Amino acid sequence: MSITILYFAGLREALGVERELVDMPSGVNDVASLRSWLLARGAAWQPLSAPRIRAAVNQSLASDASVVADGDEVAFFPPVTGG
Amino acid sequence: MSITILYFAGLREALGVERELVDMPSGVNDVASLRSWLLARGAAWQPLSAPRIRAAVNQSLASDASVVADGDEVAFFPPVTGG
Amino acid sequence: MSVETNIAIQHEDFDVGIEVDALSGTGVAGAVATFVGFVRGGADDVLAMTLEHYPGMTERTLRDIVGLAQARWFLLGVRVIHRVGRLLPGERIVFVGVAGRHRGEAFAACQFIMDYLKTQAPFWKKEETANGARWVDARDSDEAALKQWQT
Amino acid sequence: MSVETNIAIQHEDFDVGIEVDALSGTGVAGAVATFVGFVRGGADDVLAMTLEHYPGMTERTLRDIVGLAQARWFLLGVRVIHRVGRLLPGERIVFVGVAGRHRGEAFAACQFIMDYLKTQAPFWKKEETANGARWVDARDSDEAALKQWQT
Repeated sequence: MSITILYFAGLREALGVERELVDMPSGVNDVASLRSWLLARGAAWQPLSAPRIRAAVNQSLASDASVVADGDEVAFFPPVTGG
Repeated sequence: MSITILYFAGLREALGVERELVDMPSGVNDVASLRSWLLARGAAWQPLSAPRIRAAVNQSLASDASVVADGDEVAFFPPVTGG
Repeated sequence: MSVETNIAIQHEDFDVGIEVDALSGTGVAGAVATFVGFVRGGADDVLAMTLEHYPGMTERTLRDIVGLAQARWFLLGVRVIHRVGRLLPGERIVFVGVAGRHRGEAFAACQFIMDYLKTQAPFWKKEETANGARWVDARDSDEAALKQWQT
Repeated sequence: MSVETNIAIQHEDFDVGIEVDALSGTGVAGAVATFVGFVRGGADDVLAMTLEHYPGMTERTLRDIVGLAQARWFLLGVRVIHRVGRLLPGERIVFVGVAGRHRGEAFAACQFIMDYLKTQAPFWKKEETANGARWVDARDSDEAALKQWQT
């Protein structure tokens, strides 16, 4: 099951990754489990654990319980500061 | 005691007067008594009696009790409709 | 930026872009809120509108209104332009622009000035229609809008 | 006037006068309320600002916000422009313009769209200062402004 993950702004810089195409293992099926799986990659991924980091699935704001399915586009980013 | 009286908008048209310089008799010393004195001129002045007609003394909004003194500029007009 | 010099009663049209540039010109403003009022065209049967005012009292009233807004919010610039004379449907009537550090104060002061202008500043509108001319009636909703600032 | 086509994310600057003309162009509008946000200069030590966004989601979010405003008020036109890329102090960042029959709905919708844009639309600001670059923090007051529409 492959999804695209995007990282923005300070989080993108902290992780050093802008976009990745990943194959999710079975059991990873929502935002919370995706985040845990990414955090398990190691210390470099800790910036993703901050409570202020938001998620979007297919370009809509998502919660921890939001479903992530094959082909989805998931994004992680800090609180927005436009305008 | 002479004052200038100005009339605006629909009231000006109804009275057919835009501006007049009048000598007020003694006893006329506020907006209410000035209005009564003008109304006593006759039926043509009835438009001035409408409750919606506002008054200003020296270019500040005035009430019936506002003092009118020698040299003052008094104005009567309908509710404003600018903007 | 002197507020007094930024109030204008004129027949001539104005340029919204130039006014906003002037308001933000100091470079300190983070926010400019503006309002532009027009002679409504379309559905109405209004052929033209003539705006009358009370010279002297109008300027004084607008200065007072801007002063009230400045006492209430920290503002970086205020501009009020009100046209008088005969205007056609679609033409601009009034411009109010407020520059502030943030959007909250700019929006609030702009709306405050418009609500006071509508109910306090001595302007009167007369509409020309196919059936003759008529003076525009004051709207109760304008008085209601004013009251929200007075509680 | 289609709302969808009146949302733009662009690096290029915009002309406030032209935007207001376009909003009032139908001739039916009595009122246009606008907001323009700027890169604050002056007291701050910001040399420049870079605006990042999430292409696709940004446009979708702004369309949703405008849709919410249209569901809430009867609007005659809405225009949203947000610049991205590197901007200097004093430069325009964002324009929101709303045309309505009367000023109440134009003001309210303009402020509503800005409050939602500030808290929901995926834009991020990074400031360059003499001491290096820093990402701008979200402001609690923006969340508070949003809540007023949700009660």
